[in-house]
This record gives sequence, structure tokens and C-alpha cells, in this order.
Amino acid sequence: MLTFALTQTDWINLAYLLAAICFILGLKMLGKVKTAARGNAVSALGMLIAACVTFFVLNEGEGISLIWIFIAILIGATIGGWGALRVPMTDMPQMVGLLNGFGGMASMLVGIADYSLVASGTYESLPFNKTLAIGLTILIGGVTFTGSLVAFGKLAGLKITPTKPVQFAGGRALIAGLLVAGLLLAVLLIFKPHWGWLIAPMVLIALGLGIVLVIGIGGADMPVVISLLNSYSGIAASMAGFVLRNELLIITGALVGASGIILTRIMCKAMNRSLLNVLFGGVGGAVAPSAGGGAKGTHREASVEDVGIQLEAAGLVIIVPGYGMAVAQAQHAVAELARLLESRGITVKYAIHPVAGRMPGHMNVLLAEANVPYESMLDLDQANAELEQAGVALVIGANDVTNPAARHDKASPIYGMPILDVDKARSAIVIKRSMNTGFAGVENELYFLPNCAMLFGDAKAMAQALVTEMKTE
Amino acid sequence: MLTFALTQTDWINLAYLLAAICFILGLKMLGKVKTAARGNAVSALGMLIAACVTFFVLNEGEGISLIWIFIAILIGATIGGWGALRVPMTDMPQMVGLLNGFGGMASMLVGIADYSLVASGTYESLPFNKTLAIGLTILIGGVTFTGSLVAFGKLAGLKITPTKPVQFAGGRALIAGLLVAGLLLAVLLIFKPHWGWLIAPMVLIALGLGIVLVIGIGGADMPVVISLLNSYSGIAASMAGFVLRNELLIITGALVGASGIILTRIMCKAMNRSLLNVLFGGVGGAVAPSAGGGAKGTHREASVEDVGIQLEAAGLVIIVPGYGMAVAQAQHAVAELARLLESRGITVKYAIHPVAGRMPGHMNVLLAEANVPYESMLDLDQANAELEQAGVALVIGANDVTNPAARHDKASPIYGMPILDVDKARSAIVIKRSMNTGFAGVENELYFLPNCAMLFGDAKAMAQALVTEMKTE
Amino acid sequence: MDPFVTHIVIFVLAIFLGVELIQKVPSTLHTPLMSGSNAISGITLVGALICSFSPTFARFGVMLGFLAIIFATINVVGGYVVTNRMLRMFKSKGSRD
Amino acid sequence: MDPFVTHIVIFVLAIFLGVELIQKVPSTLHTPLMSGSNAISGITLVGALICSFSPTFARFGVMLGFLAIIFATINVVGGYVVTNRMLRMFKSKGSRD
Ligand SMILES: NC(=O)c1ccc[n+]([C@@H]2O[C@H](COP(=O)([O-])OP(=O)(O)OC[C@H]3O[C@@H](n4cnc5c(N)ncnc54)[C@H](OP(=O)(O)O)[C@@H]3O)[C@@H](O)[C@H]2O)c1
Ligand SMILES: NC(=O)c1ccc[n+]([C@@H]2O[C@H](COP(=O)([O-])OP(=O)(O)OC[C@H]3O[C@@H](n4cnc5c(N)ncnc54)[C@H](OP(=O)(O)O)[C@@H]3O)[C@@H](O)[C@H]2O)c1
Repeated sequence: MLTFALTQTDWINLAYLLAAICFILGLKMLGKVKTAARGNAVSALGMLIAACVTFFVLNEGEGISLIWIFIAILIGATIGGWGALRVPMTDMPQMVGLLNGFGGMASMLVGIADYSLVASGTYESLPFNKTLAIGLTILIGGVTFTGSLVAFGKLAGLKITPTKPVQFAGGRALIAGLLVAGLLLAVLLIFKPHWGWLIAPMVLIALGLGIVLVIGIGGADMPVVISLLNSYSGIAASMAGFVLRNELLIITGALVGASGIILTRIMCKAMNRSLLNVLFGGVGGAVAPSAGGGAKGTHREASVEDVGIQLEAAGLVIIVPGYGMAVAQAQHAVAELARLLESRGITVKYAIHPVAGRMPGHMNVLLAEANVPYESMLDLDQANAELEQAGVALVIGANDVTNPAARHDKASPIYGMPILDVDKARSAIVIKRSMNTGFAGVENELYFLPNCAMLFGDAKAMAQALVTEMKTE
Repeated sequence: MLTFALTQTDWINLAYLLAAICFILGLKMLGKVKTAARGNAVSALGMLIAACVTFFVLNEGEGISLIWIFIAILIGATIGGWGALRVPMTDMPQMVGLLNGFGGMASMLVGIADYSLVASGTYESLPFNKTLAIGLTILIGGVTFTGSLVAFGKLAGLKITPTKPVQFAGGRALIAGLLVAGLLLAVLLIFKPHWGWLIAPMVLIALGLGIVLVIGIGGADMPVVISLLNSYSGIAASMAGFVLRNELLIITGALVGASGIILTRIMCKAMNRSLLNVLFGGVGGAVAPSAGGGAKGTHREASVEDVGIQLEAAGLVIIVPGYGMAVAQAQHAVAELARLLESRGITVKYAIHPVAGRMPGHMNVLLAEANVPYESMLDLDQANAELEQAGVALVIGANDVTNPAARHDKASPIYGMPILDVDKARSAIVIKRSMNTGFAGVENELYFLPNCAMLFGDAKAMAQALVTEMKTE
Repeated sequence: MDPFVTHIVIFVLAIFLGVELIQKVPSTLHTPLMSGSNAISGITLVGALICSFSPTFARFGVMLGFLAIIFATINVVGGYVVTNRMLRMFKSKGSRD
Repeated sequence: MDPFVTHIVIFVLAIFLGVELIQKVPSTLHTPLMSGSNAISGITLVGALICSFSPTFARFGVMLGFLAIIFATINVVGGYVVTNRMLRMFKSKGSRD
């Protein structure tokens, strides 16, 4: 009498809903410092639920046996887990890029697999929305895969993927052409669902598109690119959901796709750039050494002893780390220097610019690795409030984020970017190897100010030299 | 060959999706001053789309003829439109309450109608989720209806609904009993879907529950109650969507239900109360005249002439309006007084406490009605920054929102509520009719401070007297 | 297939969305927002329309549907007009940022 | 009934929700958030599992599904571990507010 009819499928879908809720809560919690770690755990729980529940779906099918599935999972988990545990903190951005590429690849494979699984001669009756979804899954998944691989290569410094933006005549036309061709093939598949041969060129076009899209962007912009590709891989997963008529994939993919775009925009804003400028501006990369400082004035050089004396005389030292500190892996030496200073009664704080380094939070991660307490890291506003009181601002491998031109020189490419007001400290000391420019390729006015002195050398070597100097005094 | 199969139902559902998007954007825009008016228009557009599209669903049925439907819409639109245009601004809260009640009633009727429409003897096969939804629609819709009517009555000052919290022995037990009985009936209907007689007691219980829930709450808390009931009516609409298997109703109802709860919480926070305290605290209403100020000290009385002189001597006058100004409909007289002062070179600003009056934004609405420019209305923080510089703080019918006890007296029921620091102005003048207390029923320490003087009388009469006084000087 | 679970999914997503949509509303807007979302909850009008035109003809049910249309329309029309009146007040004067 | 349009509805709701969820993230969290949501996009693992066990047996398709499982699992496991490592860094020291 009572049709209390929840089928097994219904229960599975309810469990999938639970997983989706975990992802929603997890994403929200990941956005706040206090709850971020728990948020990641909640989202991992959702993934566990989703994967386990799926095995209930499986007992109806008769594809490759469960054993093979477990083997595949084991292989994947081993590679993923091993890589994730082994990768040094400073290589995180490329690691995320690589993982993201694999996700896109998986979605693309799901799209192809589902198409080839309808092999029982029923292609003709494929509804348009399924073929459409298959086409989009392949295209977006493919772009995500090669795009992420190129981003990985640029960040890892692989030879085949120069960090410089590789731009060539007709580059944009090529991009547009590939895009149009890919979409045309996808439309064709809708009208001719039985033309299986369309899949191969579609895959190739997607892979090619991913490469040309990213190869033209400078290596330093890769974090933004990876964030964008992360959004793409979400959309690809969502499209795979349309292919498989799976609500969990649709929801979760869309969540990642949308939040990824928002995060990308936030990251662009922090650099005072537009997304279009990042994608097609061809900015950044290993900037060729520029003409040196002669054009703007003369700089003053300091010796290790000079600097040691100045540091000891300062009441408050604010350390401004930048990309150079990351490259030189100098964080431990810097932290040791700071502790030494503190043991002599000098207050030491770190001024963290939001886009110092090459990925957001780069400096925070490095300094945390060197056990610098969270409380002594100042964000942009806090730092600028304290810099005026600082005896010495010690700039270590940072350049653009300290350039006063951003405040007043409308012609400068970094005009408008909020900077750390290092020039307002009583004196500024800059550790870098030469007068070369940083990421944006512009001269730094700071170096020619009377209260600024340069200490040339590798960041790690110089920090260690300062430690030795102070200990031997 | 190409199964480009979007059925008519599909197109209708896509149009419904468009309507839902309008509601989402509309709600979001309603939350910002800049976009609020446009947001309301966007949401109205969504409603128009939804209603029009529904007529396409209808051409399949054969219920009452279209003519009757149009007549019903015409009747509803006439009543609603006429009432909405005619109601004075100050009666807005009760108007919203009334409208909300009608929405709840409509949902309840939809639930009953759908049940009775399955009259073809197929009750036995009603799936549990449909009967469950019918039960919830009736219960929530019914509670919303009578609850809103009582709230309306209290705000409109109807005799049968005293503004005082009507609490009686066993009141809470009655609430609990009705709730349990209603839910039991709903569960029973799931198991016995053909027991149509269950509907009538369910309706009665829901209606009764709405009454007893709200009758025990003080009249001044009605805005919060209406906001909560608004959330209920959203949930009722969502449940009606489950009954009719209509996704638009489910989505839109859930949006209103969730955002309504959030708004309710925000409103409670602004009064420094918890929702539970509002619902079951029995606070507020027409507070009985208390023992007067003798207990705390003595107050000083001023004459209209005194006040006139003080106002003319002040460089900056800050007017603090409250519930009394609303009751006395004094906004126009107050605005005239302000303009008179300004014409004599005195700066006049208004300090608007978020919960002054009896509904959020009460004062803003009233003052806007009297053509006070938006720029001269200060919010809490701005006002407190300027009050220290004010020559005179002219309090008109406000009480609790100026009570310094909220800052330091932990025993006070309003302790912790942010207040306007009227006591920090050079001098404070309070216009009210007596030494009676305000909404919270507590003595106001302000009145016994040496820099405070009382001007007793009706707010409108006193404002007019001040105008006359200044003109005749 | 009974779309019940899918509808639950939709319901949950809309609940989460509703919670996120409303955040930090200035107190000036509390009443208009309440009234505006009250107008939106008049969406039950669509349900009333569907009921009144149900293919299964049942006098009583259809009459209820008819009544529901009236009530829902009052809610919708009244709600939007009232909200609009309140918001026009703020709008007509001065600049805002 | 083809659930396509219902799925579009779900997709749109999730998109709106995703947009609202992420707002004003401190820059420290940009990379962990990116990496955490990258792990979530490994949900395509569920799709890979479903493909590999499809009732219609087709050698090629199932092999692709098998490959897809490997790639997706790398993404999921690697993503969560990497994110966790980054977040642990911030967590281990001092208080936070
Ligand atoms: N954080 C992000 O998310 C992100 C993403 C993309 C782009 N960016 C951009 O990256 C820039 C970051 O600014 P930044 O100030 O951190 O870095 P920067 O402007 O790129 O400058 C880094 C400096 O470090 C020096 N350096 C390199 N290797 C060194 C070593 N081993 N020892 C000592 N110094 C070394 C270089 O000068 P020498 O060659 O003379 O040593 C260089 O001038 C900004 O323009 C930002 O917009 C940031
Ligand atoms: N805004 C909201 O959303 C809301 C909602 C619910 C509750 N509340 C509560 O309401 C209170 C609002 O504070 P409030 O300072 O605006 O008002 P209040 O504390 O209620 O005080 C109003 C005062 O106005 C005087 N008054 C009444 N009629 C008058 C008339 N015709 N002419 C002159 N004075 C008259 C009364 O004193 P006499 O009798 O001596 O004249 C009374 O003391 C707060 O406690 C708040 O929590 C607010």
C-alpha cells in the first residue's frame, strides 16, 4: 500500500548528494585561514564517499573486472601519493599544474571511452545532448591536459618549454583556427553521431590548442594560467557528467569551474593585470638582462660588514623577501639571520607582498617551511604601516614589489600595483646578484635613492655571510 | 537521424530556469543600495516570465476555463496593487506581513487542491514523497497564514491581537502539542494516502499553531517574526513544488527560505538578541508605564524657548529620531525644523540607529518621505564619530538606542547592543511625552546626566512648536 | 523514473545558494529585502495556475486553485509594488556610492 | 524522460553557487585553494569508474576507462596530499584569528 519507493539508484544519488555537500562546505572552508585545513579534509571525505558509493553502481555492469579497477586505483594512488609527499614546497605550483593536467586527461578519456562504449551499433540514436557533451569533454579536457603540461614544463624549467613567452607570427590566428576547427568537428559529431573517425582529429586539435595557448605566456604567469586551467578541468568534469548523466559530476565540476574563474580573477587583480593581458600580453618569463642602472642614476654598493653594522644598530628590521629568495632557497639562512638578530634584542618582521615570488602565498609557504612564526609575517597594509618606523628594510631577492614607480610613474608597466613602501624606511638594503630587472622587466627606482644600498650576490650565500659576520664579531 | 529532441516541456523548463536566474540575480542585487531598485525589477521580470510560460503548460489541461483564471488574476492584481499603492509608508511592515500571509495561504490551498485533484481513485498509489510534500505544504503554509495575520494585527493595532505578548499557562506545551499532532497527521497521511479526512484537522492545527506561535511575541518584535514567516512561506512554496514536481517552485521557494533565515538572523543580531529570545522571550510590546525616573536620580526639564536658544547657538546639531517620531508622524515637522536651522547656517545631520523604530530602515524610510537628503543620514559608526563634536544632540522619540547602560551595565537587558553615544555630545535634548520607558522597558541613564534636558510632549507638536518659536524670534 | 531525489538535489543546491546570496545587508535595506523576497515567494502563483488547469477535473480542487490564484496574485503584485515604493524613496534623492 | 534540461538546471545552480562560495580569499590561501579545488575536480574519477564497468563490453572503451582511473586517481590523491602539506605549514605554528 505504501509506495515507499526509494530504489537503489535513489540511495546512491542521495549519497552522491552528501558528497556534493562535502565539496561545497570544503570549498567554502578552504577560503578562510582558520578553517582551510579542515575544509580540505571535508572535501576529501566527500571524494571518499563518492568513490565508495560508485562501486554499488558497478555491480550491475560487466566491464573489466573489479580486480583491474583496484589495480588502476592502486597505481594512481601510489604515483600521486608518492609524488605529492616527495615534491619540495618550492615546486608546488608545477606539481599542481601536473595534477591538473592529469585530471583533464582523465575527463577526456572518459568522453572517448563513453563514445566507444556505445559500440552496439546504436550511434544513430545518440541524442544531440550526449554527442554535444562528448565533444565538449574531449575539447576542454584535451586543452586542460597539454596546457597544464606546458605550464608544468615552464615552471620546472624544462628545455622544450622555454619560460619566455614563445610568440610567433600568426600565433593568434592559429589559436583562433584551432578553436574554430575543434568546435566545427564537435558540431559535426552532433549531426553525424556515427562518424567515429571525428574523435581522433578532435583530440589532436584539443591537444594542439592547449600547447599554443600556453606556450605564448611567460613562465611567471603560470600560476594564473594553472588556476584558469583548473577551472577548465572542472568544466571538463562537468561535461563528462552530462555524458554519463551523472549529477555528482555535473555539480562538482561546475563548482570547481565557477570558483576557479573567481580565484583566477582575484589572482589577476592582486597583480593589477587583466586576465586578457595575462593570456595574450606575452609578459614576463626570464627577462633578458636589461641595460643596467646607468640610465637612471647611480647606485651605492655595500659590503657584508657595512650591512652587519647597520642591522645591529636598527631597532626594527623588516625583511622583504621576493622571488630571488625562493630561487636561491635562502629561506632557512634568512630565518637563521633573523633569529640571530632577535637574540640581540632587535625586532624582526617579514613584509609579505601578495604577489612576491611566482605564486600567490609563495613567500608564506617558504617562510613557514623555515619555521618563521605566522605572527611576524605582515601583510601589505600592516607592513606599510610599520615600514616608516623601520631602521632597516632588508630586501632579499625582491624587485618589482618594491618599485616606487608603481606609485607615480604612469608610463611604467607596473603602475597602479600596490607596493611595499621600502623607500620610506630609514635605510634600505637590497640583496640581489646584479642590477638586472625582475619579472616585469623594469628598472627599480628604489636602487637609485640615497637611502638605498645594494649587496650583490646570491641570496642564500649573502644571508649566510651575514650570519657568519655577526657571529664572528 | 539527428535526435534534436527538446520537447515542449523541455522548453518550458528552460524558460523556468531563466525565471529562476532572474530571482537569483534579483535577490543578490536587492542586498546592495546601489542595485536594489534594479534587483526588484529583475525579480519582477522573472515572475512575469514564470507566469506567462505557465500558460503554455495549461493548454494541455481541461480544468476551469482560462476566462476564470484571468478573472482570478485580475481580482488579485487589483486588490494587491490598490492596497500597495494606498498604504502609507509607516504601515509598510504590517502590509508586508499581510501579503506574506496570503502567499502562505496560496501554498496551502495548492497543497489541498492537488490532493483533491487526484480524485480519480488513485490515492492508493500516491508515492510517499508526494503525500509527505502535501502534508508539509499544508502545515507550513497554514502556520505562515495565521502567523502573518496575527503579526499584521499586532502592528496595525487591532483589538483582537494585543501588541503585548499574550502568554498563558501551558502556552509552550500547547505549541509543542500542536506541532507534534500536525506532524503525526502528516506521517499518517503518508501511510494512509486515501484517508482524505486527515486534511481538515491538519489545516486546523496549522492555523492554530500559527496563532499561538505569534500571539505570545511582543508587537515590537513583529518585523523579525514577519521575516521568519517570509522564510516559511518560501519553504511552503518549495514544498508545493515537490507536490507538483515543479522545479521552479522548488528552487525559488528554497532561495527565499534560505535567504529569509539569513536576513532574520541579521535582524536579530542588529538588536543584539537571539532568534530564540525573540520567539519565546515574550519581550516588548506596549510596555506598561514604569515607576518613572525617581529611582535613578533626577532629570532636568527644558522649555521650548530654552531649546530654541540652544539650537541656534550650536554649530552642529545631530537629530536622533526613534520610534516616537514614527508614532507621532513627526518627520515632516522635524525636516522643516532642520531646514530652518540650516538656513541660519547651522549644520544638521541625522543619526540613524539600525534598529531605531520598529522595523529595520524605519527611520530612513520616514526621513526619505520627508525629503531629507540621503547624504545627511549618518549610520551608527559615522554618527558616533561626529556626536562628540555636536553642540546639540536632539533626540526625538528615541529611547533605548541612546541608553548608555548598553555600554556598561551588564545587568541591563540591552547590554551589548551598540548605541548612539548621545551622552558624548556637548548637550542632549530629548523630546518625548513622559519619563516612560521604551521598547525594552528599561530606564534610560541618559536622562539623568547633567548635560541632558527633557522637552516633554508629542514629537510632532514639539517640533512644530520649535519651528514657530524660531520663526517668531 | 521518479525525479524525487533529483528534486532533493535541486532543493539542497538552492538552499546553499540562498544562504550565500544574502550577506552583510545594510540595515536600510532590511525591510525592502524582506518585502522583495516576500514578493518572490509568491511564485506559488505558478503552482496555483497549474492546479486550476489540472487535466483531472475536480470541482473542489479547481475552486481551491482559483482561490489560490487570487491570494498568490495579491502577494506577487502587492509585494513588488510595495518594494518598489520603498526603494524609490532612497533612489530619488542625492548620489549614493 | 530525458533528464537533460534538469541537468542544465543543476549545472546553472552549481555555477552560481561556485561563484558565491569564493570571495575575498587572503592571498596566502590562493595556492592551497587552487590545489584543493584541483583535487576536487578529480571527481571525474567517478566517471572513469563508471566507464570501466560499463555493461556494454568494448575492449577499447574499457581500456580507456582503465587509463582514466589511473590519471584521475593521481589527481585526487596527489591533490589532497599536496594541499594538506601546504595547509599544515600554516597550521603548525602559533595562533591565528
Ligand atoms: N606571486 C605571484 O603569484 C606571481 C605570479 C606571476 C607573476 N608575478 C610577478 O612576479 C613579480 C614578483 O616580484 P618579486 O619582487 O618577488 O620578484 P621580481 O620582481 O621578479 O624580482 C626578483 C629578483 O630576484 C633577483 N634574484 C634572482 N635570483 C636570485 C638569487 N639566486 N639570489 C638573489 N637574488 C636573485 C633578481 O635580480 P638579479 O637577477 O639581479 O639577482 C630579480 O630582480 C611581480 O612582478 C609579480 O607581478 C607574481
Ligand atoms: N527597528 C527594528 O527593526 C526593531 C524591531 C523590533 C524591536 N526594536 C526595538 O525597538 C527599540 C527602538 O528604539 P527607539 O529608541 O527607536 O524606541 P524606544 O526605545 O521604543 O523608545 C521610543 C520612545 O518614544 C516615545 N514616544 C512614543 N510616542 C511618542 C510620541 N507620540 N511623541 C514623542 N515621543 C513618543 C516613548 O516615550 P514616551 O512614552 O515617554 O513618549 C518611548 O520611550 C529598540 O529597543 C529595538 O531593539 C526595533
